[in-house]
Amino acid sequence: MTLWFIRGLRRGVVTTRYPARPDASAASLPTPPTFRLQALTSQTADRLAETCPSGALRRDGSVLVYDVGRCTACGRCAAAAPHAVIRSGEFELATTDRSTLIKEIPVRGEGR
Amino acid sequence: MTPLDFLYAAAACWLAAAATGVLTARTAAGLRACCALSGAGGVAAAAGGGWALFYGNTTVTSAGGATVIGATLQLQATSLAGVFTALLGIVAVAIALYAPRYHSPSGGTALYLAAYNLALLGCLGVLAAGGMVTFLIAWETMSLACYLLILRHPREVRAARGAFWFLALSEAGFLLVVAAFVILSSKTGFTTLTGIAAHASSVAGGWRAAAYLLALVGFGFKAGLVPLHVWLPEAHPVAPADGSAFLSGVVVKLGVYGIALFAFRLAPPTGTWPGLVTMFGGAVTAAIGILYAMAERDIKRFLAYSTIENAGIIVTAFGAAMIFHASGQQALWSFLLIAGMYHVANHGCYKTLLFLEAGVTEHATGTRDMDRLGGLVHRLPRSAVIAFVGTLGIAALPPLNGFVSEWLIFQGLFQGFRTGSHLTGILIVLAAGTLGLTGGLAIYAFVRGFGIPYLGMPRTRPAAEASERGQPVLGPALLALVCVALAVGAPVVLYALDKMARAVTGVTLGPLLLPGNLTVIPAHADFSAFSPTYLAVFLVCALAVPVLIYLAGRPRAGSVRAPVWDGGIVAFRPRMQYSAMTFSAPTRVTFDALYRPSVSVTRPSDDDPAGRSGPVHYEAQVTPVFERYLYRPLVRCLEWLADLVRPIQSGDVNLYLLYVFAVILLAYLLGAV
Amino acid sequence: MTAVEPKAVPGEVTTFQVASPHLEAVVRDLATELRLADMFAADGDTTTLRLVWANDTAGQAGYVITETPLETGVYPQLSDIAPAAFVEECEIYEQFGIRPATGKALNRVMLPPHAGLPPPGLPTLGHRPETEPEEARAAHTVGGQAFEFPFGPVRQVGVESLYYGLVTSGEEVVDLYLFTWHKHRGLEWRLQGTTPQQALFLAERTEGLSAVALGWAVAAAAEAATGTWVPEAAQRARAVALELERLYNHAAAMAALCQSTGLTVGQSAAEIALERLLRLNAQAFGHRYLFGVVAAGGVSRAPDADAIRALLPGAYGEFKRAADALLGTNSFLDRLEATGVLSAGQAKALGLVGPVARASGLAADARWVPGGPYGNETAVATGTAGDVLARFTVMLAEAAESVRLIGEFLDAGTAAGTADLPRTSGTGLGWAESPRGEALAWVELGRDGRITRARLRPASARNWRGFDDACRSQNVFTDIPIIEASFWLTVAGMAR
Amino acid sequence: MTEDELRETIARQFGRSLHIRTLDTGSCAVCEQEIRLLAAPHYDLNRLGFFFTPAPRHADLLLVTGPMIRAFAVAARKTYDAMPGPKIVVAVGACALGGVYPDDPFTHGAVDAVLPVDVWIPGCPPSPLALLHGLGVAVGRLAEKVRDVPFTEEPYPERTRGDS
Repeated sequence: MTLWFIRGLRRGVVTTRYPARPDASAASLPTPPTFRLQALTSQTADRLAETCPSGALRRDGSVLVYDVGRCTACGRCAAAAPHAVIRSGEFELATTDRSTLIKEIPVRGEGR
Repeated sequence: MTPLDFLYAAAACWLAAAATGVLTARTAAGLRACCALSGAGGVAAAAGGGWALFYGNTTVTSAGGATVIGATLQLQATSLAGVFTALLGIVAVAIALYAPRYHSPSGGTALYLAAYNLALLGCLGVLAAGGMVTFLIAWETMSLACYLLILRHPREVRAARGAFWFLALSEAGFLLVVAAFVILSSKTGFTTLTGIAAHASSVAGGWRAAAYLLALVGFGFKAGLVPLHVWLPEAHPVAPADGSAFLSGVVVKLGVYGIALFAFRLAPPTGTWPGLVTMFGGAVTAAIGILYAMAERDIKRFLAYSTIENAGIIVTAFGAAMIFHASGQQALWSFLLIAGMYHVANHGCYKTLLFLEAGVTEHATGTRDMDRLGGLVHRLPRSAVIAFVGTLGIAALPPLNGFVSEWLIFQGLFQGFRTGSHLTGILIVLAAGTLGLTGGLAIYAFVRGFGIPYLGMPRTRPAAEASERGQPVLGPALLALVCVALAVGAPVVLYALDKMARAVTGVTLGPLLLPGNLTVIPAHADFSAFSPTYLAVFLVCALAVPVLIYLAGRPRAGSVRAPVWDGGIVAFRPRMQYSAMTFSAPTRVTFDALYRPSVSVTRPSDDDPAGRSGPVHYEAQVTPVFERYLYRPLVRCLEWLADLVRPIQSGDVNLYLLYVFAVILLAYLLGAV
Repeated sequence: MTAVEPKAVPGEVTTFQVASPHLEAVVRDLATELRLADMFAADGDTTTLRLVWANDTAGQAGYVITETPLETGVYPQLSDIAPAAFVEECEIYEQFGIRPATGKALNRVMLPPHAGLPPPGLPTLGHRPETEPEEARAAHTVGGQAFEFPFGPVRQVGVESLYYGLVTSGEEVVDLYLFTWHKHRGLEWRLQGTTPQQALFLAERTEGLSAVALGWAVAAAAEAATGTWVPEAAQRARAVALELERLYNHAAAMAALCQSTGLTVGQSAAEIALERLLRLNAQAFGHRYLFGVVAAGGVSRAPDADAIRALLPGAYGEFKRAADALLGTNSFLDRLEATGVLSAGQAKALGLVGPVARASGLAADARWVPGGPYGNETAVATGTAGDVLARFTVMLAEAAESVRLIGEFLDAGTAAGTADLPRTSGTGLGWAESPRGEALAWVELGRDGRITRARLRPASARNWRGFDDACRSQNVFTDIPIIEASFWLTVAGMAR
Repeated sequence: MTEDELRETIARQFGRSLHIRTLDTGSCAVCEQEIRLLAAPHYDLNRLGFFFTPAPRHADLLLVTGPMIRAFAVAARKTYDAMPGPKIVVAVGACALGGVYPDDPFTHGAVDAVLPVDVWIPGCPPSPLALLHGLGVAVGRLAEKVRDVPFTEEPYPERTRGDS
């Protein structure tokens, strides 16, 4: 056991300072997509909604209803429409109100 | 009037009850009449015993005689026997209250009740015997009546087997007892107990020791000392519940009485070693008794083994008392006699109670197997409360009576250092250690003995459908009351026992036992003290504290009742409860060498490697070590001897006439010499 | 008709038709040489029973599939010949309502007992009967002097839901049975009608801790069904992901072993290694658990080779130091040695795979099948004792081999890229060696290129059946958590 | 009670030390792995006053993963009922939030269908950092961010919203 103790001392502290300070490892985490409004045409929106395997994207008239809660950050939307979808980098998504996870993204060329 | 008059009355009642039993117990009214007579006898015996106990300033409180069929019966009421007589009376009353509801009127019941009342009479005769012949006749009457009592269902193989074990070991013991009496009476020239006691000091030490050892072994058969105990677990389960209660509550105690009679009154042996032998015999008996009890599933066998344990505890106390006597510690001699006798009374009450409740359980559910019971506290609430009192008593938990007497015994044993010899002192404390182990295991065993049948979920349908309607309550309830009285009234009991001890040992403890204030001290003021009465009152009051805390701390907003956390399974099933055997598995593993269990498992995976699930069955049988390795060779040896003498039984009448002639000739020749 | 004797061809999947009257004889014959890797049914005009056999011999590894149309709706009790078939017999009953001919009782694998039988509206793959005959299920009764210790389904913190019925006499393990239906999600049913690329989403989430292996198996099955050739650089990228998956799983198993033996310091050391490996995964492939790496026809992402080269030595060094320290801690090794022993015979009979089988001396590894990115020189560690310690040392050796392989693949070059799957019908078998052992997938594609029947067989679905035997070898039930950690299975993989 | 008061109550009652019970309602075992790592040296949630407890009786917070298999709903409800109030239910991961499995004969599709969820933590799986943030949000120690994240590269064009 002494050996383990010495090993532990030599190993030092690895614990993150999060949430007091940001953690660098968050940069490589998969995160939900962010949409480029300029590129989000109705065709693109429909393709995205069809691509999404978790039903997080749904076209509802002039808006693309985006349920962040359902999103698995799988990246298929970004692969399907790289021009319209980019990485958001947001991982602190917890909420006490489910409805705040549902975003309505306006679709270009609709509702005019 | 004398105490003996009460005993005459009791004898008359029981004789009448036996006759009534034979004649009328085929009807309900007759059954009740018989039990009423039997109960009246019990009241008389309890009164007579109690009187003899309280006013026993001298050894013989009252004596008398009667001539029956040409033989003179010598009778006396002594305070030593008074304890047992009072116990006999109480047990008889409890059983008389219990039996009318337990038994159904029939021819078998009639014979059974006759045998039972004769057995009561025999016990009374043993306790009231003033002479050796009277004693032996009564002893034999008791044994034969008990044999018949065990044979309530003679067609059952197990009943015949149990009864035969009882009879065979009884007779073996009887021979030794006869030998012990013959030695004493031939060396003193007296046949009355008083005469033998008065002149015992003239008998050589060797003869006294021989007589004592013969008596110890002879009565040990009845008292259930290991390895002479084998009849108890065989006979108790097959007898009716009240019969088993009587066997454990009284008959086993008469064995203890016999040992006490020889050890303290008739011819106390000299030297330390008889005491050491007795003490270790008792300690080993206690430990082995409780260990075997742990391995039993049958409630009555379990209780029978527990009886062996308690007899062991009493005999340990007596043995230690003898050692103290031999080392000149007269106060402790007397003290341990008192403690042992206290335990006699206690065990007689709660063990009778537990056997009677075992009978209730068996009648209500049709089984005595703990692993087929469970949840009876909801189905048989009154019985459960009564059995709980008895369980607290027998587990020696305060504030019940078992705790008082075991505390006294331990206090006596812990003063082993006063013997003056280091070796003896250490040995006594060693015995105390064994009793400590026994006590711990006894708590464990009775948590199991109460918890498995009464708590949890019913394991079988009969257990789930048990009903208390029509089951006897009064008898066990009376015993529960006596148990509480023996605990709370400890100072009174000890006052009476002190008088008894003074009559036997000549030592008055007085303030060295009861310094006043309802406090008890163990023969020496500088050792320890406690008050059973205050303890009982305090514990009951202490119960109020958590209740008050609960009431005070109860949330005003109201609390939520949630079911037991079960890991989220669909539903608890009875198969998910500890069973009697799994509960005692740690003991079984620890004392593997003693139990030598043989395990048999059937499970689907044994012959099907695919992993199909299905019913699992697991059995672990404890090897009956004494039966197998001690008695079986003995029986074989006897059979071999019987084979040897078989040729003389030819069936030829002429040859038999020749035998008769030869015997007569031999008798004449011996007479001439 | 068995015109040809079924034989395994190295690196290939050979399919044979076996008429149902001959099935028993063929199984008897094949069971002596090959390992029964899977068994499942599929609906067509008639229900077809397929048995997947694996040849584990190094250099000749390959698969044989026997197809048996069940016109009569019954099939012989194959578990009597090959015990490995038993769990699948139960599954086929619960999916298709077909019972083996002998009518022996079956275990409950997927269907919950308390939701009504059959649960209203529960979709099935075939034609499950409306009511279950009573003799179809064996009663769980415990008799004599034992009792069932109910454990679960809600168990310790941070572990999956699983019910153990632990039959014990107080100390020893008399018997043990598992209920996994609490987690059954009907995945094979869900995969029907999806495209292979869509199917990967659920396949990865069948058993998240072997997402790469299952994804690879499903993708390979679809590729085989359509005859698609995957670029070698993409294959190597898959292999890098697979070896990274093996590394972090073995680190997690080491942490779990330490936790089960109460060695908290060891657990912390293993978890430091685990977390560094997971971060390496995120850096290399963008996901801590490597979800979404495998795509139908290739890989969606190429590994960040520089990140792996930079970070792997440090992370693996952490792993190695923890492992070395554990191998020098006697109090830890004492708990492992002679615990949860599985003999080679048991492992073979039950068709176990992965480190569990290898620790018992059965050298079986799906990486040995020729044709993939793995060369012939892939070292496969085996043990002989079959106890927890043997499984632990096998895992350590595999981790070292994984590091070597990753370096090799990176040197050979990896690249993202997918080949398009043509929309044709067909069937195919896919496999990959997950950290727990061989993962298999079989798909049948319709004419529109969508899946009409998918069979998922993660390694967990195989190895749980050896868990009971390993536990029964034990005298004390406190060893069960240690055995569970050394198997390092998931309930999700079993209850898919 | 307004939401602010509720937050205050939670902060008062749970602000210092909180015991967590986890519940797997059909996850793929990855969320479980991430939850286990919360106690590992890199994240060490004990430093924040959170502790895991195996007994729901001692738990203040239920961390639920998985899509709530129907066959498991009884166990989930039992676990919730076994917890003393006040209690917080946290749904963890995309499955628990309805992302992977629909409401069908096998699964309820989301934890809300059976248990009253108080906090939702998206992610597949939510990384330990996300879980720490979620626990902080659950006890009112950390601010919710997602409310103000538009998930669009540029802010919403006002006219589009007004037009529709």
